[in-house]
Amino acid sequence: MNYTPATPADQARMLRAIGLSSPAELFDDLPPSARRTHLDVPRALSEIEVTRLLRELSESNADLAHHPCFLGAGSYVHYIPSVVNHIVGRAEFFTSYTPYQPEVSQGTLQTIYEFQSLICLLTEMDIANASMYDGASALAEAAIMAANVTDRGTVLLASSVHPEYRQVIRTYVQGLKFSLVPDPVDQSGTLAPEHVRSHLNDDVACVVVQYPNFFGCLDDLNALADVVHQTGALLVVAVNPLALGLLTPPGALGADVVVGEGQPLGIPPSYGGPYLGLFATREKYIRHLPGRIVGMTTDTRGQRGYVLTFQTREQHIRREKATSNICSNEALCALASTVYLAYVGKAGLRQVAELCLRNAHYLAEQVQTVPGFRLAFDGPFFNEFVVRCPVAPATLNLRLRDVGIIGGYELGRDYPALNDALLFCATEMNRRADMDRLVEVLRQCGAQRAASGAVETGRADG
Amino acid sequence: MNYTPATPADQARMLRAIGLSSPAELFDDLPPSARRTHLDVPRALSEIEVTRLLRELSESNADLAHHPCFLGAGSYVHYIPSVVNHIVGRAEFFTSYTPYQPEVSQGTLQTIYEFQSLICLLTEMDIANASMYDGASALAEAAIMAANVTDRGTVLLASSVHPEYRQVIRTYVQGLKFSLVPDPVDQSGTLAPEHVRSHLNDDVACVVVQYPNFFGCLDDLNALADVVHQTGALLVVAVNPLALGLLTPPGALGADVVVGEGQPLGIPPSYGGPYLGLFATREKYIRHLPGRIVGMTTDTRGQRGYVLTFQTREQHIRREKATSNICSNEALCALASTVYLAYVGKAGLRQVAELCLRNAHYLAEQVQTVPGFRLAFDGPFFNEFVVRCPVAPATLNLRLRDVGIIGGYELGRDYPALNDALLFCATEMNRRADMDRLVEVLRQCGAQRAASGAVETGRADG
Amino acid sequence: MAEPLIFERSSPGRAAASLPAPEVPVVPLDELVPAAFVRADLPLPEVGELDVVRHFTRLSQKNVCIDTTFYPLGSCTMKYNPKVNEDAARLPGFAQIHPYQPEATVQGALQLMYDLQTYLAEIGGMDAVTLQPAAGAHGELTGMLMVRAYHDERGDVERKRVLIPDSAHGTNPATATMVGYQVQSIPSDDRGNLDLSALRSALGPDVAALMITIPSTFGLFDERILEVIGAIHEVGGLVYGDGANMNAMLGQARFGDLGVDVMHFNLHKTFTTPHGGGGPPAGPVGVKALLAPYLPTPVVARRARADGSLEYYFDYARPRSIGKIKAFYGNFGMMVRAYTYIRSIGAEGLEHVGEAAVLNANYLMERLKGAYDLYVDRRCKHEFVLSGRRQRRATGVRTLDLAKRLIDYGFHPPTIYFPIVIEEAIMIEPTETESLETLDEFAEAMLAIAKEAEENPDLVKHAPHTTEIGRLDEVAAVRRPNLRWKPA
Amino acid sequence: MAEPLIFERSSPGRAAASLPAPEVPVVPLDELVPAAFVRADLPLPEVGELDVVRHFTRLSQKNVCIDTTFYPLGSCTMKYNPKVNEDAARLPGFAQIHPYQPEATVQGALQLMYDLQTYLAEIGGMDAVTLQPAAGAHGELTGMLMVRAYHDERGDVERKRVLIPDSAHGTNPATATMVGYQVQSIPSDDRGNLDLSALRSALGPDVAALMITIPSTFGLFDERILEVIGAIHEVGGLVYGDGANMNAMLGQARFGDLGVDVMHFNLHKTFTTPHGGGGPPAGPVGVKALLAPYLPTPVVARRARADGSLEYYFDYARPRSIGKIKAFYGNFGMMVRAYTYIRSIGAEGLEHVGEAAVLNANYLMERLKGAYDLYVDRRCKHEFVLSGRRQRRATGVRTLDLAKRLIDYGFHPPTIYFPIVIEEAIMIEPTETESLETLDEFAEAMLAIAKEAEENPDLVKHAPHTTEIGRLDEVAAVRRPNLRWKPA
Ligand SMILES: Cc1ncc(COP(=O)(O)O)c(C=O)c1O
Ligand SMILES: Cc1ncc(COP(=O)(O)O)c(C=O)c1O
Repeated sequence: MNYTPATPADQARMLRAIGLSSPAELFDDLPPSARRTHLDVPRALSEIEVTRLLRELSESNADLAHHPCFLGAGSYVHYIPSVVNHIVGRAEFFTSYTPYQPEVSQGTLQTIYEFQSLICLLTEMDIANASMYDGASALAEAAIMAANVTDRGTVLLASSVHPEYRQVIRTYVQGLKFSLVPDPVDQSGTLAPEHVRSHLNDDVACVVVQYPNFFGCLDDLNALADVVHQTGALLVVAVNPLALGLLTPPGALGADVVVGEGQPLGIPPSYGGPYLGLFATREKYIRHLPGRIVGMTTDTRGQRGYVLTFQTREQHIRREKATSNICSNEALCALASTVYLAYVGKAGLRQVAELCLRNAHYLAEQVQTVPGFRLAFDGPFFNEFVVRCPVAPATLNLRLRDVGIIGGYELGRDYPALNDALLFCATEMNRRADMDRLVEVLRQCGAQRAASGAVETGRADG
Repeated sequence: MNYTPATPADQARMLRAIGLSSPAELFDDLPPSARRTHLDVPRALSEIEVTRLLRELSESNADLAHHPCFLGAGSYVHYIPSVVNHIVGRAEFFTSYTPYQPEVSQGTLQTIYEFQSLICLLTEMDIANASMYDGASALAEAAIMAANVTDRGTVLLASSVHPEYRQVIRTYVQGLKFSLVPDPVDQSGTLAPEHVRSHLNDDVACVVVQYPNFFGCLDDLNALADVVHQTGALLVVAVNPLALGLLTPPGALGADVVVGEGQPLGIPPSYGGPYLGLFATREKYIRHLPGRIVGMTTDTRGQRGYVLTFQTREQHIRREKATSNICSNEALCALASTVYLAYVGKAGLRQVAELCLRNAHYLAEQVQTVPGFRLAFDGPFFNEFVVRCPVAPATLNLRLRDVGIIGGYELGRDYPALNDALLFCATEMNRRADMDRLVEVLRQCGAQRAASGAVETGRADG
Repeated sequence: MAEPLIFERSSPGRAAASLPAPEVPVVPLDELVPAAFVRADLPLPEVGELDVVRHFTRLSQKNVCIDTTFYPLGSCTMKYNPKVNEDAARLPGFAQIHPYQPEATVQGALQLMYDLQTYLAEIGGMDAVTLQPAAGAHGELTGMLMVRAYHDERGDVERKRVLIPDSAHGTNPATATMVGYQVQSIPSDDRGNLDLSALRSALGPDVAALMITIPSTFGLFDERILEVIGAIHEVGGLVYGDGANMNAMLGQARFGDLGVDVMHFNLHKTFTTPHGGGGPPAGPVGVKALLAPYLPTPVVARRARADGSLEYYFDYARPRSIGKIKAFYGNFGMMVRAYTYIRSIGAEGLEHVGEAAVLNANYLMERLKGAYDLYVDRRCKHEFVLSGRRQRRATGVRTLDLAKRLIDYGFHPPTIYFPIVIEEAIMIEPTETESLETLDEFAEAMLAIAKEAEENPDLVKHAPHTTEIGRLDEVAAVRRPNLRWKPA
Repeated sequence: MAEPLIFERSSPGRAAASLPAPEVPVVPLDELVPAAFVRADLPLPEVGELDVVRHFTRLSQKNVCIDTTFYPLGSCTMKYNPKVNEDAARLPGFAQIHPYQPEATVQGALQLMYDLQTYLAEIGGMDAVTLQPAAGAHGELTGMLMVRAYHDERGDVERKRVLIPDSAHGTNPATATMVGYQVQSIPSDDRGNLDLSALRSALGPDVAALMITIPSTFGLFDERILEVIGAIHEVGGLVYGDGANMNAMLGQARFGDLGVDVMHFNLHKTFTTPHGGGGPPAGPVGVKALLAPYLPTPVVARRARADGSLEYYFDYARPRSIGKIKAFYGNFGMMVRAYTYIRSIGAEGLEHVGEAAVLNANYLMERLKGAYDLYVDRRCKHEFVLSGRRQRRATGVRTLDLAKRLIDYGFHPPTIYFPIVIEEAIMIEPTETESLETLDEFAEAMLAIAKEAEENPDLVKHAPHTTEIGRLDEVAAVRRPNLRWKPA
């Protein structure tokens, strides 16, 4: 294909206008020794060919429309109302850029204002920005913000925070001076406030937890906030915003910064991206908020309008004094979430969240009926839960794959002590019949192992 | 799902405003004996469920993205540039209606004006309308128009016109007094002008041919026009507009009315509809042209603008004096074709047509290398051709299906004398490898038959 | 901004499309087809991909549409077109199947058609349905051809007249004429019902049928519908029910139960398939058993396989059929959308549509009937017809002016000057998918315009003021027709 | 028309979504989760489906975009975003796959990523590529963390300074700071090159790196680039190449061949992934072999299976890696689009992009340089920077005013007031996907505005005149911040 409209005649006319005889002269200022006009990539394809190629590549993946999936762990399979894609697919939204010129960008600006409002309502926080790259990088920026706000250097990071998020924080702050203190999780799957207290000191800028946490469990944020605030640290909470359709929002429980992964709100799994970093905090921290912010104001005729505001915080103007370098963000994903939240609305988000909760609890209950399988934690959970298995998790997942099911997340990857455990997730998209099939496979595997008496690599349960 | 936004409170407010106490009172004027408030159709589904249902239904069909297809016969598998669907999917186009109010419908009006222009350019006719339902109904309306223009009662219909088109003409005119004279086709697959001459008389309003005809062959329109015009009849030609990317347009060969099926121009096969009836003719017949017409004019400020025009021809105003009852037409399909033609353009349409021609001729040549298979006609053809087979066509198609190929059209359905024949089609979408696979299957079937000596239902060739 | 024609954007040698090279051996073209058959020139536009995208995207923005604007076009049922319908119709298993594929490879499509036939029959109270007609008018043609076939087959060949109310849509008389009948127009009485005595005096053994729209294009339900239909049946005539306005009847009464013998459905009205700037529509026809033999071929049927499972197929064995009315099987893409709609809102949704649509219409009528004359002041159904004659007489403001002024208020105008028997008609159909808030906003605009018509008639007479394009010279469009672009 | 907030469209009890009933046994909620965890209220909007569609469709029309409008925003490469890319990214096999699915079930995705890594490495002249960074700035962070890891690992811990030209984009200094470096700004000379003597005097053993944008944000290619890079390397520093402007270089010279050690690509600029009103972007990073060990984990690798076929997998065994910079593997959806673009236009297309983009820019510069001051009058690359100082001094018309006036002419304004070192900067990047006709129309508008600024400055100062919304009070937006809707 070819997206360059200039014909040879056009090219000649332009060259003539600028007094050149060949396009090569346009590059006279390049060092000849470094010129290289040939690129070793495949030749151009026609639209028919490229479409066929991409279809074939895509069809060599097992897509989740055709494979029941019990993976969560930071990326969720939820229903995306048709309306969301129709709106997001409007060229006016996807082929425009950052609304630097508000008079011709009110569409984007108003939707961002609505997005900020929705995130505040969902989290019960005061202010929110226009988005971050994803949940992990939002959490890293929150930790940096907490360090700046408190002028302290230690981040207390719960081990029940998503392992990849913890890695990202580590990467982000390796250039800075503060350090991370991992904190173990107890039998309830949550963080004991007393335990947190024992780690707090004058240098702790913030305590970082996830809600629901990586194991699906629900920490007592209120109790944690009390403890954390006693030493002047901030409570930073990474949320699954969809869960907030049902759960008490962290803003009502004492959180100072709420970040999260917006993907469950109308964004497809897309093999891990693009997703949507949420970032909300208290009004007093407005000048510490990273990223873009849209505000409502009035125009010369007194009409309501929207603009990018507080731009003096940003790297455009502050340059080396900026605390974050984020520039382009996830605006279109924020739009998707805005449309999603408007569409499902008050009643719908609650319904979706309840369906997730109910399906996950049904599955958990059924799994526990299989001899040898038991839940690792006894605290309340939302739509994910950890199962200790009498058969190696990898083996179970292979067996599930044989019947077309994408199984759970193998926790041994990140938690050696949980190398016999799978993290299962259920959402409104999981059919009861598929859950029953999954349980049936576990039952067969369990029975086979019992029969053979074979020792699997997974830890046998007591 | 539910698309009715009134809440119980809204309903109560509205009822109060009109002085009613229950919605049932709105229907007091209906005869109680005929009231029936229950409908025996399935219960409502949520979006998740309805989407799943439709996906499952659709996946129980063998789609042509995954099955090489050698069917043509009035519906063609062509590439549709991505741009076409993006434009046609714009709500401003698909959720508006007939542009009765030009000030808020210039988008639709200008695209129809462009469509009319493109059809005139493609066919080399003077004027075109905004569309008919499909090729078949356009042809029927053309026959009626010819009868009105000439005030004659006989239509001479070539047997090489699509059998379904011929049936539709018959249905359309059964209420009127004119009659149809089928005309046989000779060994070249085309209509002999002398033969036509022998059927002409003072009551013949028009001669109707297809170009390329149903067998894929190319009639000598020029010679036919000469003969037809001698008795004052009109030459009506049904075209495959995509073929006109390569072929001499009927307007240059003496056609008086050119109709056609616009489906090859950017419209998916969709199991036979919606398609796009094309209708073009000479300027002098403007008041006989059925359907909507858009004209360019100026507004009060002297600006160029577009309006529906010559509406006095239409049933809105002429009522029982109208010669056609068409009201809604295929506007969105006309838009698709407009975008398609703009996109492929001068060079592209020619290229597509050439690829069709080349692929079809390659396939024809290969098929003829298989013992026992031969072309039924010896005249020039575009991208379809008739093959006489030594094995029953239905058997061949079944064998092709076994390897995932959708075979040719079984001509015995319509032409008993061709009950050993298949009509094959190739377009730019057929891969050489698939054509070779098809030929290989024919070869195997032919060989098996030769080996077994079995008598098939198909006529054995000489 | 004015958008040039795509032809005016053309530049020699520019191209958007790229096609693959032939995979087959390339032989000289004239070995494949004689040179006389090859055209010398193909004067199509030469533009780049961005040119195409920008041109049509800009043009699109020159339309208002349901998705941006309340669009109360009477008799057109401009209700919301669900997005999920569009997704369904674009699935490759529906969009990418060929009409002549073996039936075994398209069982999903056939099942969908079969079920849709069944649902429509139930909704219309009919015994059988054909999905083949492409539009409402096409359905009328199909239905009236069946009426004719029925009479003819019975040797009842003297039936020449079709009775049609004066309020009928123009397609009704045009259809009757196409089928070879004489049209006799029947006036309405002052309650908007068919004038029963006029009807009775028109009756006779040569009446082939009555074509009647239910509710009528006045938006009214004929209070003596059973008598009317009974009278036609008494003289051996059949009753054709134009179902364009059927939205009002959903969940209230079925055409079949009222005595209608043959009817059409407008999938693009009642069943939410999009209007597409003028189409594609779809106009399935339902019939009572007496007309079923005449249905176009094929119809979709179902049978049990040896293993008990169901198999769907086309039944072509219909010797008394009127034949085909369209190539293939109808506007399948529209069937997918209508099917999706019916399954989405289900029985409980369909049963509620009529009530909600009629309530919206009556509420709006109530709000407007003080400021505008009402054609007949009684309970309306899906729509109501106002008259602008008061404004016309008072200050010379015509209905056309009122309509144009509505554009300035951000609304698509209602249908105007139809039904033609009503002076300065303004036909308003809000549909059930519009909210009370929208109805109120529209009512406020209509009331404000009524006031403007009194106090500042010129403002209204020169509307619209907010559009890029002003009123267009339609006379010049006919006098000096410019119906296509021509190369220089 | 003004569009209310979605919250203002809310009506109690209204709902768009419909969810299925639970298939599992329904037990009381508090048996599943303690009541304390359940929120009392969820103050989200309550609107119908048509409300949602109409609201956002109307809002969309308040944007201009590439698909409607020439959008010459300098440094943003607002080129055409091919539709076929969008189709590819939406295929279920790409959009509907989970990042933790077994690798065997996503070989197509992995192959695409592997090939994209390879193509980008070739295009950048780099040895290895990570696709993980989500944006240009994120790529900078990734790259500079690798620079730091490299120096640290060598025990070279005294390197504290990063040199950055004064013309650099703000993300460069912000990034260096985030990584813990001190930023030293280096001025430019009067040909728009880096001031070589200033650079030399800033050199020293504590220089960690130079971050340099190629071509620069002046739209100029540094005429002594090899000397500049050589000088950094001589003191043991590394060179970070900001590839945001790389469009100009395609088919001309590769960053790696110029000596750059680490660079980022902006898929949303050079590789046509859409800008989405601000994102999502994607900023893959390429490195020379010396930095490859530090790439984020995982990278996509390939190996032969026993049967000789290829298998793609994630390589996590990277002990010297800086770690992860983002959850999962990067903005995969953007990778699909960029891959589609690269395969679509292929080698011959990519090789031509730079030339076409640079020719367009030079042509436009030539047309405008009489009417506006040009920052440096020499051959530009993908863009050029004008200054509105002449207009400012003559009649007080500021660059902001010129930009707003362009809106009235139907164009999106260029980037303004950047680079910040240029007074009243107007930074124009036409890209290669715009036609000569469009460039000419834009040039005419710019020339007309220059004239207006002289003859009728007030007209320009109060622009735009054709938009629904006038200039907005940005001061009030900060003084009385209203950053969200609050329930009454
Ligand atoms: C009452 C009535 N009957 C018939 C028709 C014709 O339907 P179609 O436009 O689908 O042919 C219409 C169209 O508006 C109508 O309103
Ligand atoms: C020169 C330059 N560098 C870096 C960036 C940052 O890229 P991103 O917005 O993708 O983070 C930009 C963005 O405009 C830029 O122009």
